[in-house]
Amino acid sequence: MDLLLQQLINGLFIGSVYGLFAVGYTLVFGVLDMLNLAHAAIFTLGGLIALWLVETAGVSLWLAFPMACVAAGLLGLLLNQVAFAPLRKRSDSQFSGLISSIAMAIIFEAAALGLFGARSVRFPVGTVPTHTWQIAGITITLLQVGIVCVAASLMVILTLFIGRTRTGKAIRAVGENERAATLLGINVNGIIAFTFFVSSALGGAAGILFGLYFNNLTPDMGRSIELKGLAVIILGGMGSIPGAILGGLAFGLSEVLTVAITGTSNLRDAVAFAVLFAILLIRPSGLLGRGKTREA
Amino acid sequence: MKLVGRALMGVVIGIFLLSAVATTAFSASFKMGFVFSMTGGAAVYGASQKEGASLAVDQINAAAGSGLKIIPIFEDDASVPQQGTNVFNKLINGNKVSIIIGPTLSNTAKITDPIAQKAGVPVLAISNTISGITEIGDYIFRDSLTENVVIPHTVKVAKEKLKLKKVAILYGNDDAMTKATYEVFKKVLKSSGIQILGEQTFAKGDRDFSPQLTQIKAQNPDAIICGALAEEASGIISQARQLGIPKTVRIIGGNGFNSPGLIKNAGAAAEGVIVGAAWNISSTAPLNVKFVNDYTKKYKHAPDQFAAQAFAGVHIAYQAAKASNGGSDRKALRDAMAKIKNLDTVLGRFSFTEGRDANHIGVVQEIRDGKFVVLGN
Amino acid sequence: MEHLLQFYAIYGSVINFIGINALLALSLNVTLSAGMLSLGNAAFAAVGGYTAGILSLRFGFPYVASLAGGTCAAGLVGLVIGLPVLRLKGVFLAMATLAFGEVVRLAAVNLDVTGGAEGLTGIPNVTTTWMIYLVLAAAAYFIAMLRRSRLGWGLVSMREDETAASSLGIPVTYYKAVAFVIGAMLAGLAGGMYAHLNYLITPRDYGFFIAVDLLIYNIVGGTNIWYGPILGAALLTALPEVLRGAGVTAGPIRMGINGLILLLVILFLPNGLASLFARRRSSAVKAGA
Amino acid sequence: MNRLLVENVSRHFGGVQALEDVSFIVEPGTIHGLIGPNGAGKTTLINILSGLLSPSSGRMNYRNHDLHRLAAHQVAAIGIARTFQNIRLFPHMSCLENVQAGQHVTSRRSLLPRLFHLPSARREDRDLCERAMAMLARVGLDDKVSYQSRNLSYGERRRLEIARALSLNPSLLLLDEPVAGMRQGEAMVVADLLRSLCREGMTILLIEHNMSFVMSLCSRITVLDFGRVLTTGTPAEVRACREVIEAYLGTTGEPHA
Repeated sequence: MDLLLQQLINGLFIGSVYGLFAVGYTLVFGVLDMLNLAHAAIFTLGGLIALWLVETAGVSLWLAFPMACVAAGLLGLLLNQVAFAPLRKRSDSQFSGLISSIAMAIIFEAAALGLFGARSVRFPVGTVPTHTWQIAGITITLLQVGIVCVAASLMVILTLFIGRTRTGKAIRAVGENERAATLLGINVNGIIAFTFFVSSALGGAAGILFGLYFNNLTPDMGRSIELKGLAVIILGGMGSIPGAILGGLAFGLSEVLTVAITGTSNLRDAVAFAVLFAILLIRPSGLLGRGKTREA
Repeated sequence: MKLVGRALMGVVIGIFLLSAVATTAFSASFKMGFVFSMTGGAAVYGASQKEGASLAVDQINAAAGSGLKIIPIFEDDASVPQQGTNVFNKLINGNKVSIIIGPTLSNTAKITDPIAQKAGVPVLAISNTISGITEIGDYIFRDSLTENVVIPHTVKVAKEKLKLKKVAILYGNDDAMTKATYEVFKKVLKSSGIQILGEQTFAKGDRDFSPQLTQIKAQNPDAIICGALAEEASGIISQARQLGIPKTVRIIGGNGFNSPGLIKNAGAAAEGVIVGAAWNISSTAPLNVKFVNDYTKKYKHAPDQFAAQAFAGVHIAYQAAKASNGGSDRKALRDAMAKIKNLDTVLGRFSFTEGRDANHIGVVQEIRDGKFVVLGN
Repeated sequence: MEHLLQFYAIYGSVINFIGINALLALSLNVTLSAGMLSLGNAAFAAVGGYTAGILSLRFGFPYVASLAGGTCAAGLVGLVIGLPVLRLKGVFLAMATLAFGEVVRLAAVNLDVTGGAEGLTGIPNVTTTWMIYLVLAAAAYFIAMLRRSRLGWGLVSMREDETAASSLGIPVTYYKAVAFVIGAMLAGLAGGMYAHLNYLITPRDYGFFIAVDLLIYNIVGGTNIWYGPILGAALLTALPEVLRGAGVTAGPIRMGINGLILLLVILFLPNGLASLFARRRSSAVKAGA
Repeated sequence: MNRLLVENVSRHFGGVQALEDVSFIVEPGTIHGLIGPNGAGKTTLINILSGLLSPSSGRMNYRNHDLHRLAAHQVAAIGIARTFQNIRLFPHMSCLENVQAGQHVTSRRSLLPRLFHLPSARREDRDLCERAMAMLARVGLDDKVSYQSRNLSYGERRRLEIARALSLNPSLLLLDEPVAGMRQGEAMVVADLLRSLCREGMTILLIEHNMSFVMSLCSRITVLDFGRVLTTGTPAEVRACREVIEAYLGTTGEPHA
């Protein structure tokens, strides 16, 4: 029982990081109908920038965290300006956007490699307080709790923002129908740029939390989460924010439960992707997808 | 403007001619090719290797005076076997090197070394630890101890000192090196009568090992046997301690653990980790002390086993070249390599076995007070 | 002649890889030309490569028979996978094929018959440059002719507008499956040849990033004409060696240049490098007329 | 039976009833009009006839084929071609290629002879190309052969789409607003084209809002309103029908079309 409970906690924790990563991913897809494959590279840069701020510039983490998020957001603006905005009017924009975001991902990763080197780097000891609770055989660290809380509150803020504020409503309007949004007097280009900012800032935040917890940052650390992030947004339904959160948790839990149930981890990733494959066949719109038919 | 352009052109041509003259003037030199993974997944090791090898080359050339010098040619295979193949062909047929040192990854070596064997170019592997490398042919040598040598020794020492009875295994199953580590461990554990409670795997690039470690914790082993590269190893070690696996449950690793980065990244959690190695940084042999000092001075961080093996590799190849009359004849160089005996290197007193593998004594180390110290021989 | 031999001695392997990558890129082009974005072709190459390798290694099949076996196995898997996934569109199809690719890769890692992470070693080294280029020429010719056939017209029409295409009598689902299987078979053939080119194949030779590379070859070269993917594969496979020759050895810079080329092509040459040639040709035609 | 028979066809989308018990007959060799206010279900009916949608209930028969059992490409194969209200040409193809793409059911274009460069393949290609050119000439686009279709004017695109549909060699042509957005002169050219097609024995069913065009061209007209058939008859009968006038003028007297 302890074992299962500990595994569930493990899954909840890693799932919330996946969720936070995927929320940004899905936000852009919801608005533009385009996959932004550079999201993982921004995730990585977010973590590395925070590290640089803490280690080299000597900024405290409490300040470095928001600063790195903003920096990641600015990278998102750059990404939009270079790789997405010029393609938006093209008939194959969904496809070419995919490619140009891959190009930007390569460039970002090359920049990370050039600036930080190939060796893994870590936050200096004592950046975050380490405290561990042992409750009935279950181990929880303060950092884990903190990360789940930060991830959860960021997601709540985002959900409220999208649902309640004017800008949030404008984002949804652009996602539903760009032309109608223009007619309603919404500054579509501005909204799209803003969406990229928010999405990338969240991706950066996920990168920082990921980097803080596992404390092993490399220029290619985004690669391992990239595929999982894709799986998560499919699982939750492309473009759905609650879906991405739920999908992240479901994916995290499926990983740990595969280990817990089979007793070995050989099948962990295979099961996750097989589930993804099955979901696509049975319910392509995902768990919470809008089921909107995207006809050509 | 035009004038400036012409002047520049003149300078460039001048430098070119000078360098051509320079290389022909010192005929007492030979070309040594290096194939390291300086980008891609194995870039961490490639970086160390390049530093170790460069240090050796610089020191040798500085000391050579008018004697035999090395012309080093460093190439990056980007951790991709395809590019390794391309680089080998270029070094062998284009640069016409006398010997190749590398490549970093065993998987790449399995594809590239047959090319060199066919062309009759000696290869000195400095970090390939899986079996079946030197078996490729009589031109393939290695100065890295294989897992087959290191691990049985590690298990023997660890069993004696820790009274191991039952262990759990955690290894990366999508990487040739970590998988090989696992297989050797498994065989040795079985033959020494230690019970294996369970086997867990992870994939390259994973950061989260808590599901596997949670399973292992529940099995309550005496030790955790770990086949992982340094990248993942530090994560495994810190997460194991975080999950409350007590320090008395030692973590025992293979060759991949041999990196100061492990201690740096895992911090206090790394205390007590046991690893078998070909080289120990705290060895007091004068050659080694000098190497560690020079290296640390030049690169501002301590060397690891990969740097040491690269450093030793250059010296071994240089000795063979000297013995074979300048090293420009590949066949003669190969024969001289095979005759290397009791050469003093940073790895200790070095010879090749009949099968052209490294024949020197490994050490079993444990991490104590943030340092690799010898646990037993 | 001597220079040529010398060149081949140095760059022979690059030339071989260009051929293999071009063949793989062409295999993806079949589905791309019908507007289907598949990320599963690296996995089909894996199926073909492992099947051919195992046939040669374990059962002593002759080279050609092994290749045929690998090609058919890939086609069969393509059929089985294709039938359910082909009703998905756009990004969803890409994701489904991607998931399939990951499952294949993980199977190769975990199975005994594939040799696990160490890969399948000791495959006879019989593929030679002329074979690769003979097959590549045949495949390119096949694709060029396919374009002019009924199937080819149907595929291009489907890419432009599926609904309109079906109203013209084009059996969209059936054609999709056929294109998918042809692509899978070509990829399987390329995979089989690759397996016999080196001594070893490993699961990592067929991962997600390889699938993305194939897509990049097509985009950089251009998807609309048969030589587009070949052009893209040639350029990008040779690029590291060209940069090496130009003295650019630093990893990050080379990687950055790679990304930059891709970005520039997608921004300024939406139909790929091939459109440069096509444009010149059509302007020549206009000048002549 | 060469008549197109539509019997009790209904179709609903969720809770919305788009078509309800629609029945009428299109006689062979005639031009049959389908009119009605916006949202009356005309396009839905064409989509059902051409196999893009399936009816919720009811049956349709043409030349002994039960259309409601056929998929779109099978409908095309038995000689029913269509155009689209919102013009669905292939934007990256030239005019000639668009028309050639329409030759799918009327050509063989086998792969094997092409692989071996047989003369038969070349002959067929030449033949198909000539037929496509002739079709373009027929709709008056022979001077725009190599233009990309997205560069054509609105009316030209409508005509190109008709040419593409004609290259299926259909016996029944379904046209969804063939002259919408055309100038008067251009519409007259299309009307002449349709008349000559009709004389050659083709059956045409067309949706159109341009009343004078419909009234002058069609021999029979079916009027739809809110998914139901108001009446079917000759132009004169339809014009006289009180319900039609009400549907068009509405009770408030506001014209819809």
